[in-house]
Amino acid sequence: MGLTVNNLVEWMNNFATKIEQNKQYLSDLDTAIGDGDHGFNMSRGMSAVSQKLSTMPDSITDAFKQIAMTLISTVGGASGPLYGTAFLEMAKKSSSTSDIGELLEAALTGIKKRGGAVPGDKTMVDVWTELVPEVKDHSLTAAKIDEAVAHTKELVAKKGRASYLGERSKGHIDPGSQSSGYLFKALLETEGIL
Amino acid sequence: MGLTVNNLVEWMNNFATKIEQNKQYLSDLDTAIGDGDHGFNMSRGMSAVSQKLSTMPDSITDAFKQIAMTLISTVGGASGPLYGTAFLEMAKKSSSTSDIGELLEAALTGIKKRGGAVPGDKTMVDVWTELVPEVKDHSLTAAKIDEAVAHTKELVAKKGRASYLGERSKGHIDPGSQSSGYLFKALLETEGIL
Amino acid sequence: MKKIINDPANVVPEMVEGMVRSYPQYLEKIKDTAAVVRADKDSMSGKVGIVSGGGSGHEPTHAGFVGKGMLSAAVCGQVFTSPTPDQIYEAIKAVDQGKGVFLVIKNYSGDVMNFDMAKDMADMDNIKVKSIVVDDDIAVENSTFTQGRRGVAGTIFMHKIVGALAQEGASLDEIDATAKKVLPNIKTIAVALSAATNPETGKPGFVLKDDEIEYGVGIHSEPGYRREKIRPAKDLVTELVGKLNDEMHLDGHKKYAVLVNGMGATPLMEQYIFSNDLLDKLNEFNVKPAFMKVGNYMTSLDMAGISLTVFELADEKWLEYLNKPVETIAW
Amino acid sequence: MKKIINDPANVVPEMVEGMVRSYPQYLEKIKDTAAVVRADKDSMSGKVGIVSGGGSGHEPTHAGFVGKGMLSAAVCGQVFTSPTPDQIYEAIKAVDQGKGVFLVIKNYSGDVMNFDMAKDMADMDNIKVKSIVVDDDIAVENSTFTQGRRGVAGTIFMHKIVGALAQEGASLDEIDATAKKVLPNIKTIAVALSAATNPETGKPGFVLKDDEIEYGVGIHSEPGYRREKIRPAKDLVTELVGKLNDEMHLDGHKKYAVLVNGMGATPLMEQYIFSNDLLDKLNEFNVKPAFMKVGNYMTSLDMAGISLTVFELADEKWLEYLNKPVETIAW
Ligand SMILES: Nc1ncnc2c1ncn2[C@@H]1O[C@H](COP(=O)(O)OP(=O)(O)O)[C@@H](O)[C@H]1O
Ligand SMILES: Nc1ncnc2c1ncn2[C@@H]1O[C@H](COP(=O)(O)OP(=O)(O)O)[C@@H](O)[C@H]1O
Ligand SMILES: [Mg+2]
Ligand SMILES: [Mg+2]
Ligand SMILES: [Mg+2]
Ligand SMILES: [Mg+2]
Repeated sequence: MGLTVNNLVEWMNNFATKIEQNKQYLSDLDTAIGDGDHGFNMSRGMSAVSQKLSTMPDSITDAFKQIAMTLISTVGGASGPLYGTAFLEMAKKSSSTSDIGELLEAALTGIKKRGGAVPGDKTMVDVWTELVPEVKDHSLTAAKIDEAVAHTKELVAKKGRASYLGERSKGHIDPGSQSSGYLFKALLETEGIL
Repeated sequence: MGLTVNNLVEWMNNFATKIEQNKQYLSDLDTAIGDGDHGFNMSRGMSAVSQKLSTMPDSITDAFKQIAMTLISTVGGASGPLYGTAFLEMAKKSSSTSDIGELLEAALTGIKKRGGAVPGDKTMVDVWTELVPEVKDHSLTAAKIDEAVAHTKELVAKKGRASYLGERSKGHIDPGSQSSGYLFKALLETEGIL
Repeated sequence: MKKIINDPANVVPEMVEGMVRSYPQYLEKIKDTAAVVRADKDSMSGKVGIVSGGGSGHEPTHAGFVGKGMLSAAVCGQVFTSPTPDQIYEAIKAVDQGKGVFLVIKNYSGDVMNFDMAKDMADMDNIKVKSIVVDDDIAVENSTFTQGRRGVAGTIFMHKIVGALAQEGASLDEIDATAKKVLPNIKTIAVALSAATNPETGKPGFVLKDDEIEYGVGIHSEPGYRREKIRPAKDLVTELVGKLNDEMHLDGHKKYAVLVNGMGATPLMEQYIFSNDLLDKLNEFNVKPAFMKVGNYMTSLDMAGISLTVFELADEKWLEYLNKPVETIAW
Repeated sequence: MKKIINDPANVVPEMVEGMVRSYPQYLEKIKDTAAVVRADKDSMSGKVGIVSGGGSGHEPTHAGFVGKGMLSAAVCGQVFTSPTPDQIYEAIKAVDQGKGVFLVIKNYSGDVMNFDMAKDMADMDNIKVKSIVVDDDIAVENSTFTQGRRGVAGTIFMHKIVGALAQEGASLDEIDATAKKVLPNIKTIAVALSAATNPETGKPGFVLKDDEIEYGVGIHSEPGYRREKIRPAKDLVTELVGKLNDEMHLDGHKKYAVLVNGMGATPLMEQYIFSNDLLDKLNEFNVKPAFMKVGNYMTSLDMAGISLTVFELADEKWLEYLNKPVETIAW
């Protein structure tokens, strides 16, 4: 079946629910190595996205654009422009393909360009780099998502607020990676897209 | 024998010791109905007085003047000008008499004039008003001092910081009355003056 | 108690040194005292001197208001303790230009008595001294039989008015007359979230629970008139404006100056949120402040809380005086 | 958490309203945003616009520095969270006079990315935008492979310099060139006694024991480089000046501006005591600050602590710019 406006909206609503449920957890992760607001930032953004998508968008491109703009204008912080850029790139790419693997690949390229992080810097880039190929290979599993998220625990942060901690950032899961994990979990749970 | 420079200095040193020993207690009394500094104020002042009197003054008048000026310039707050005025008035009076009763009577008049308090206002005036006649009658006792101090507990403050509490100032001993109690106790304990 | 200090017994002299050395363009220390005088002596020449002061712990009050157009000198007492007469007397002498000296005193028995004694000393030198005792805190019932009301944050409006008058060359009698007219028009009321901890005693003046506030506290952690559970900023505004209105009957046809004053540990964010609600509430009375200030002006060490001062500008000139430029650290 | 707020989710819009309504002579809100622009539009005409901003909670930064001679506009993000590009973009549009707009950004990934996106948006409107990313906090090791150093209190010196330049009519390129020269000369280091409690999360960023302090914390309660028992003010000065000296080699033949900055809940008394010790310590290097400020300028909500900024005035003109008068709430 592939990506449709309907299942895209379903994916986002599922993601929004996961964020809401884990708002405190995400903020706690951020308290340990950042400024403790990641859950609140994402929750502000995703509840605005859900709200926005309650009016069904006209097209996939339109939907991605609305998600991107909503995130960009409500989240703020580091995660706002990053998630915003990701969806903006998917919007652009969606005029030429509706393949979710290719879309997510474009998104990842956007995230890397916007934030300048590379794999190993202990940012959401680590999770995306790990999981986008799995999506493309149709081999994404919940276990692989969990593993990709958990892997950030060992890393020393080089980008974002956690980088100020240097070595002390080790031993903590990166909050943006955890929220990205929820995005991929929600994708996995949404029937028909993968 | 009556008042001499020697026993006046002894009296003051004894008073200073009592203040030092009860510094915290006086401040605690002041915390309940004032700003918690009465012990610190008096301790600052009386240790300066002790220091000053370590060089023996030339005369009783001279001694009272030195005590007054030291208190005025080191204590501050409400108790500084009050105790200062008391000793200043004793200095003045001491040119015409060395009778301790008359001296203390002059001191009390000075305190009342300086602060405008009358008996019943829950200030040191209460203790002085009660005890000065006892000194004059040669009937001062430790029990009477304790009683005079304890009596301030029932009163509602009309002057000083405690007055801001109105009815709620009831049930607490007035700190300035307590320190005045120590002054009279020290007097009682100094042989030869009374 | 965790504070950035050295010996608790030396906080005042070290603070005064720090202020004077950080801002030599405004302040000079008066030798052998904890009093400061304007560095800009030219601005005082031929004018009435304005001296204020009181216990320390209310910074930037009083020294932060010393400078051209405001105070001529400020005397810094021990923490929360009135300065002594000898120090006040030195300040009076340092600013007298033969035109007399005006004292702004906050109504605490200690301040009143120590300033009175200093006045007596100045009298003996034939320095003309007049004074005003500010008693703007409406938390306390007024009565001629008692100490009366405390002097709190509204005092800085008095400083500004008499400072502006002196600067434009008013006589001691003129300043005295205006100060007397201004006095009953300044009213203040506060709410605290926590008390101050005096570095000397190391103890807070009172202890509020994690969800408690207290209305009507003084600037030395004197207890207030009511304790209750914390409420939204809007409700605090309603309580405080209600109290002020009972006293001064807010009227849309009148002009007012307003001071929202942080007590020391209250973030500006909270002060501005309070101000926003305040302006809504004043709107209900058709009142739009003609002059407003928000910030830490009359603090109480690390107390958390806000005081609200409303000053009825009964005379058109007073607004002018408030708006006159000054050269101070903190106005 | 006990704070004078209403709904924790609304603290920023309510604060911005409160600021703008309390100080209409300086500030106007940009419609449908949490950004503020100078009320005095005449002072901006024909000049380069200066826009700054960042997360809220640092008041009086940034809005308190909007006014003639300093910032043209400030964008207020959520608490400790960078503002969004659309808001920054609105501020850029509101101040552009055809001469271009200069952005002062603090070095946090969020701020940098959001301001960058806003720049992209302005580019599409053909508004010339240049920017500087301030990274004065020496607590963090520098490296081109990482995020680099944080932008903290020293940022207000940058605001003042570029604001003065813009006011005297400098071009966007001139402002950009000077900002680049100024940047490496500003260094800051902080010490905290307690962390800030974000009203949204209701939790402090970290918890220090009753007798603990932490060196090198950031302005969002980012942990610092060392935790130890509280020590006298003198020792804190020794530690912080030592760190600064390692970086910038204090030299009695050079001129410096100094900012002693309270983090929000630290009484001015403590800040002045610290300043007194600081001036003693600088004396050991034969350094006497040519410019000094003490107070709450770049706060971190209710954090207790102090940051120390030293700005080497490598160009004689910079001191002039610092001393130029401005019309703002807080400079
Ligand atoms: N330069 C960057 N590139 C990629 N991801 C980043 C970068 N900086 C931060 N992040 C991600 O953003 C997350 C933090 O987001 P959030 O807490 O919402 O923003 P902020 O750090 O501004 O408070 C981090 O956990 C990390 O995954
Ligand atoms: N007007 C007054 N007349 C007489 N005694 C007074 C007056 N005001 C205050 N006192 C006395 O001073 C004491 C408080 O002194 P202290 O705590 O040292 O000063 P402050 O109140 O300025 O902190 C009170 O307990 C009371 O006995
Ligand atoms: Mg964060
Ligand atoms: Mg007291
Ligand atoms: Mg006192
Ligand atoms: Mg953040």
